[in-house]
Amino acid sequence: MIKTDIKIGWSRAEMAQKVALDIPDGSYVNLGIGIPEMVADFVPEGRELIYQTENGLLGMGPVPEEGKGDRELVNAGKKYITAIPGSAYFHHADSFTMIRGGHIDICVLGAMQVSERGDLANWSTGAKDAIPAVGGAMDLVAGVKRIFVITQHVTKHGYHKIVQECTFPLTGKEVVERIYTNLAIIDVKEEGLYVREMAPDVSFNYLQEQTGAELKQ
Amino acid sequence: MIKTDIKIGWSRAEMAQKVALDIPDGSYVNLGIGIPEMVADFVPEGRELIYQTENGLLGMGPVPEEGKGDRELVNAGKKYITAIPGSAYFHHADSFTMIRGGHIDICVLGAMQVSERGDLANWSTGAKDAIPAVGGAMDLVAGVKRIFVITQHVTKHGYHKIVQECTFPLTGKEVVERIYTNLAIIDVKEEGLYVREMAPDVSFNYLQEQTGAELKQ
Amino acid sequence: MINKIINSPAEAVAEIHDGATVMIGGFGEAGSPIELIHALIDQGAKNLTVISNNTGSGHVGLAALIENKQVAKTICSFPRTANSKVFPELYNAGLIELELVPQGTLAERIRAGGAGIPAFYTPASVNTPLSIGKESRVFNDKEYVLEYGLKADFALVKAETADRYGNLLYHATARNFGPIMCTASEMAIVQSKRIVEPGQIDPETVITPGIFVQKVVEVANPLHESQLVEQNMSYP
Amino acid sequence: MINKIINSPAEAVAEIHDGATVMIGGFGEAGSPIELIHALIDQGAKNLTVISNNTGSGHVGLAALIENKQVAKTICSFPRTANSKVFPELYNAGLIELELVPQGTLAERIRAGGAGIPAFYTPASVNTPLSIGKESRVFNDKEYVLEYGLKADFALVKAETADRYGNLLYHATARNFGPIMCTASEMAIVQSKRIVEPGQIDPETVITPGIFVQKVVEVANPLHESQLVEQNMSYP
Repeated sequence: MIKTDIKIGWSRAEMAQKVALDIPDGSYVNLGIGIPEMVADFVPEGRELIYQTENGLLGMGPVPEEGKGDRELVNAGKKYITAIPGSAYFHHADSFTMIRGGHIDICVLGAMQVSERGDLANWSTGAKDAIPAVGGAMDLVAGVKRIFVITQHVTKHGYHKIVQECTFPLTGKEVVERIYTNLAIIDVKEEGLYVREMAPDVSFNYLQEQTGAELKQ
Repeated sequence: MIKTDIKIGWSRAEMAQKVALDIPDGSYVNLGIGIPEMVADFVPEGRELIYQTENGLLGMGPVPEEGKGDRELVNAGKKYITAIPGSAYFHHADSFTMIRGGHIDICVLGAMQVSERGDLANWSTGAKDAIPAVGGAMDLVAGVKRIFVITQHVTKHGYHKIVQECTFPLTGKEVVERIYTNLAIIDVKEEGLYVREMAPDVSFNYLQEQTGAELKQ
Repeated sequence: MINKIINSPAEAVAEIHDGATVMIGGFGEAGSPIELIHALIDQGAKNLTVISNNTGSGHVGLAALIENKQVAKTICSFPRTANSKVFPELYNAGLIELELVPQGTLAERIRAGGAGIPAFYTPASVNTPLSIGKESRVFNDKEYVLEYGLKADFALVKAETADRYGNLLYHATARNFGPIMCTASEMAIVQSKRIVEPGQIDPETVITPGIFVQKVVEVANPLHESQLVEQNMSYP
Repeated sequence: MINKIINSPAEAVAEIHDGATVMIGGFGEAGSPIELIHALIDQGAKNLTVISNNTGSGHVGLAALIENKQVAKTICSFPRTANSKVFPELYNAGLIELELVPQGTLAERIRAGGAGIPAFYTPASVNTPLSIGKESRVFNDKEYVLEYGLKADFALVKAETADRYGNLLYHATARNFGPIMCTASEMAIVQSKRIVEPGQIDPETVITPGIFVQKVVEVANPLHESQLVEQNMSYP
């Protein structure tokens, strides 16, 4: 457990915006459940992204007005969505053809832990009494061209999430390209973790303290 | 080379009719190129068969009127066809899901040779200067539930087509269930070839003479 | 005449036997064939292996089938959702077996089963606990695990439009597992909101060609799982 | 804005390089992208590996590409048709390589390439000359051969309707290899009879979702291969 200053750092919305800024125009994108879903709200004017949801839609649009949802038009988080003009529905085998076949450009996922080599753990704490549930995470990290992680820098209880070695069961090995946290944006390179940007008022020393693996500048 | 009496035996149309009579109502059927295509003309009143053509149509209808063909609506032999109400188009991977996955009930194919164990050779004479071309034959014999062969009993040059061992390259091993020829209908069973029916004026001795493998009654 | 239309969900599921493997379509409630599942509860077949993406919510539909102790084993990618209480309880009590499969691998195993492919290699789950004990192999410097095609005796699927040949259309993301489950089961049993005459479905738009479907029953106004869960309903 | 529409076949095929692997759609003339093939003849890329079901007819389209000595190797299921003279001559002269693949295996290899499946097992060709030298394995007492996914640098495909996202509809049996070839190539180049606004194609009926397509060019009135062959035309 480490001491964290909760007054500094980016908000969840700011984190999502940082991710959004890094996604090139015209990308095909899969957004994981939770904070990743917020990324769509911050795409800069003039850029067109196409969202895939692995349960069977390419061209996911915004959340419908309250009360106007279609129970059979949902995203991977089982929330009501809409479909843009020019979208396409498909079955699961075709959906994972997109994912496993390397056709999706970027996937933004949450994380429990990320290792300094880009290993990702985001599906199970490995606790004996937890019901194991994996969904599409392993297929996404194995197939999508670029994996971005968006996560709080440390856990609610103050434990490191960016670590030398994941202690939770892996979702995939050496798969994460970049980590967006409330404190910093970090690139996972072959030589280690490189800090790309720090949130206002975050010092490198403070950031290193909050991180369970060596950071480079 | 054997001596053949060309005056006895069934016509091609009669052979096709014999096959048609043996296909149960409601069957999904794939008809090979050539004589097999004629089978559709002889389906008894009151039976409904659905024809699959492996290039991408389930629910193939009759040949269109002269001059009314659509160049992009063809069968596996690349001839103009029509589609019945209730038909479906699909791509090749889905088409061979039907075939390889065991969803087609009966396939009727031509043959160069059939062995007494049901081995089929129908794609290549193995001649050095022949252009090898296989098409869907190997997938059909590997995947369709029941394989019927329709063929002249001997070659134009008077050689046996029903043999102990195929000398031509195989399409599939132990795949043929029944052989319809101009002289007889023969079941391929584990214990050998059983004559099911003989054409008018064909004697068992004559039939045996025309056959390169032992026949049983 | 080919006519796959059956009069009632009860008749449609009548042949499902004890010990059968049953694929059940749906991603959450989208595409979940709730009337067919309820008919299967009434019918009572036991010791089933269920292949599905989730394990249902509340005490209706798939969750109710599990709660009714008809399911011995599930092959599933995400057996835990917001309102799923039944499966976790039985699982923690050791009363139901779980084979956990990544979602894309589950889909591809079903597709392979339907396509006559006994096994294939996939990169998903390599270097994770879910590949332990599985064969692996390197192709072009990348590691893959060997996964096997899945088949079932029966599939229960929800469609939007059907005809007497069994041709199907689906609605939006309710399509999910339906088309591949129809291909991978000996008997695909479909509930459809609408039944039309052959030819009323444009052959260019058919999603499931009729060859993959054995039984169709019309359920014009299917129940909404989430509504039943909100109302705290249970089945039976 | 995403806009995959290109002005001309010439521009569309400009990036095809010497030595490239090119999938070409079509079953006979149905679905054969003849204008794109002719543009590739004009463009002149050499030493190509072509993956296609047939090898073309007469002296136009795919046959003309082969006749123009641009193709070093073909991967093909049926390289012999009523009016194919070009391929047989070059093949018998040892001037073109052929990898002969059963039609369903060809389709599944392409589908696997597009789906990130490096290899799979199939029953087709077991105990025939086409499985010689291939790995085989028994699953449930039945023998299968190991086949590898196929990928390509480019695909040339003919569609009926397209939009700027690359969503595609096809016409009748011209669909054949188009959808799977789009998934298996780095750059899928499509000629479409019609280009419409996004939304004009019903999302329930899309056959190729735009993600699999990189370039679309309108060819409103494509040439008919069989007509050109009847007229004894040749290209260029």
